[in-house]
Amino acid sequence: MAKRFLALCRQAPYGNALAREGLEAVLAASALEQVPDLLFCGDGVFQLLPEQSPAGIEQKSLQRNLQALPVFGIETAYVCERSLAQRGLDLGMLASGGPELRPVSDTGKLIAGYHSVLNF
Amino acid sequence: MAKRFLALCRQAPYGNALAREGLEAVLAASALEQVPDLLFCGDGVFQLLPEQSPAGIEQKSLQRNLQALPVFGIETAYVCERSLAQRGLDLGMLASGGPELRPVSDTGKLIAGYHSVLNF
Amino acid sequence: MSLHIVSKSPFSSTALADCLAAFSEGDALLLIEDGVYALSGRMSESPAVRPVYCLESDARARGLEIPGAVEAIDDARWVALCTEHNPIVSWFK
Amino acid sequence: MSLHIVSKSPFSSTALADCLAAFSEGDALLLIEDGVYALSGRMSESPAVRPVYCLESDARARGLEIPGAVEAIDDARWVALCTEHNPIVSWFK
Amino acid sequence: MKFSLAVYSAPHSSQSAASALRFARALLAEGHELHRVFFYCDGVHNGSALAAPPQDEPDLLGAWQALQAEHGLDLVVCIAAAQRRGVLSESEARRLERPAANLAEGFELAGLGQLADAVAQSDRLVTFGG
Amino acid sequence: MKFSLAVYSAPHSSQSAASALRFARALLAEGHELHRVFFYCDGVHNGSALAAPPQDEPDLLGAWQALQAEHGLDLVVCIAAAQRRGVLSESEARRLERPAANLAEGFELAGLGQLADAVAQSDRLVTFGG
Repeated sequence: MAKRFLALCRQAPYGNALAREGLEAVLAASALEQVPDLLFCGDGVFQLLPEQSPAGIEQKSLQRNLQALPVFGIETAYVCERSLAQRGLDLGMLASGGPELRPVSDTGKLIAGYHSVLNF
Repeated sequence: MAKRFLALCRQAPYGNALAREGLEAVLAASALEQVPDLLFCGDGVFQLLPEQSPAGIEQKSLQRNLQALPVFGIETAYVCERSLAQRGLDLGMLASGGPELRPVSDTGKLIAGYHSVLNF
Repeated sequence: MSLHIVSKSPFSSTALADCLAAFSEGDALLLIEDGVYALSGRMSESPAVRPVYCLESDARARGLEIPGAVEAIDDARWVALCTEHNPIVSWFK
Repeated sequence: MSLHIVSKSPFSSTALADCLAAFSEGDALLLIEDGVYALSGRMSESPAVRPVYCLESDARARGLEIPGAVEAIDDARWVALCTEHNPIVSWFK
Repeated sequence: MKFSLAVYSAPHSSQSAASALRFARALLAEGHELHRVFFYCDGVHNGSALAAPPQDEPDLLGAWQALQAEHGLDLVVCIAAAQRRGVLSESEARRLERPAANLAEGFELAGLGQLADAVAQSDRLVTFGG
Repeated sequence: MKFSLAVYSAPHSSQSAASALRFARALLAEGHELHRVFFYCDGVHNGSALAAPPQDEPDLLGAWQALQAEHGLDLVVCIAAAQRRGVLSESEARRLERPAANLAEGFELAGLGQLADAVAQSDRLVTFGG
């Protein structure tokens, strides 16, 4: 049986390359049928805001990558509830069209259930 | 008259290169007789802790650079009082042998008095 | 007086808090890059300091609304702000 | 259970706070690099979680005392901690 | 007004390298003078001739070079920071016995004193880091 | 036990590149296996043959190469991240029409799938970033 692993995404998009390179790693893994689970936490929840328009800063939108996730077998993604609340956000304010977003209150327990974590 | 400028040092030593490269820039400027004033603020105050022994992590101590400052004409350096207090430190706990350390309570007023700021 | 440029998210970095502690009467604050995430918190309604500017392209990139208390600016106005203020202090870590 | 490795100063990054919010009973915390600056604050006397380890070479590099509530370790013990825990989570930003 | 910029970030890692380019373009468009761009710390990678971003990502190197050619910009890469990070001119590569050079056309290596000099010569210094 | 490491930081910019090397040495000294080191994001600069740190600073490149030679390590540099940042093999330099190559001996370029593969093949994955 394959070892389950989690991609923990904690970076806001665009300010640095880690959010983008993290999603690229997730897509590459999934394409090889080693599909990780995803947890958006900290500033990583900002990746999920709708109506991102980075053309003005000459970057590609990350939302295309996010919306491609179900095609690669990632149907749901976890979102840290506490991180949302800290930022004045709730699930209803996030973008739809990608994986189904599932709120998590105890991220520690979730993380501890995986064999490996890829940090982004 | 030369324009006065301030080097604002906000990084802890060793974890990243900016503390070291900041001091190198300050020494290079001073060697060309464009001597900046110095303000240690935020984690930059950690550069001033005594008894740093980075041999175990294969780095050179930054304290040699700090102690060289008076030779290059930097006799005093400002230290943000608030940053010290936040970290449970006071002036008496900092290293001696370099420039004389002068506490500053209103860093904003200090900064606004300069023509330019070099951020490190 | 100083122009303070903050480019990191206030939710993961203390750059904005450190900047506000060094803010003087007459200074101005400009949010760029991930610094614009300050608009998604309490600052958006009642900024701790004034005036506060933000780069419109950085806020739009991230899907953020720009509240009335913050002035959205373009690159030309950014340059103008830098001519109007001195020194320019960057809070990028 | 998880081993959490924190490498940023708690005074300039929220990495440690974010880690503590994701800490579970049975997990362990290891401070490395600038993460050891947590030893200069309140955590040194009464850590919010247990057990807390720190890389001795990183603390010595920075001139920090290692308080009794924190176990100073060398590289071999670091490796051993990684064999004893699973998964390993790095908080580096 | 006479500006100088200090750039500490690598392209394709931090947005601030792109922000510096935007700011440089904007100040020139407004009729100001750009005295010098000093690439320091990880910013030295802006001067690498080997970066090959995907077609649909901006070509920052080409953009700096175009700006340099049009306005005769002084694009200075700190020689000490560049050595540590592997950005070398032909002569540096020979002197340090490294197998190749990668400093892009339009950029030049110079000492750290050029940063202080830029501060002294300019009305405004703006730092791009992070 | 079988370890793999993911390294996201450039040497001489962040301590974590040096920490990764220390950890690799320590786990090998303890008799564990190092399945792969995957250099990603700014970590690709660890594979640059052009870095020339001052004599009194550690030579991380030489240290990785010595460890590779001794233990037959699999030092993999992500090809996509490396292209963006200007770390190229001879064949990549030709293909992308860049003037030189700078990938150091002992390192190889490979796809991002090698990271997921390392996770699947290893008992432990440790990430070094920041």
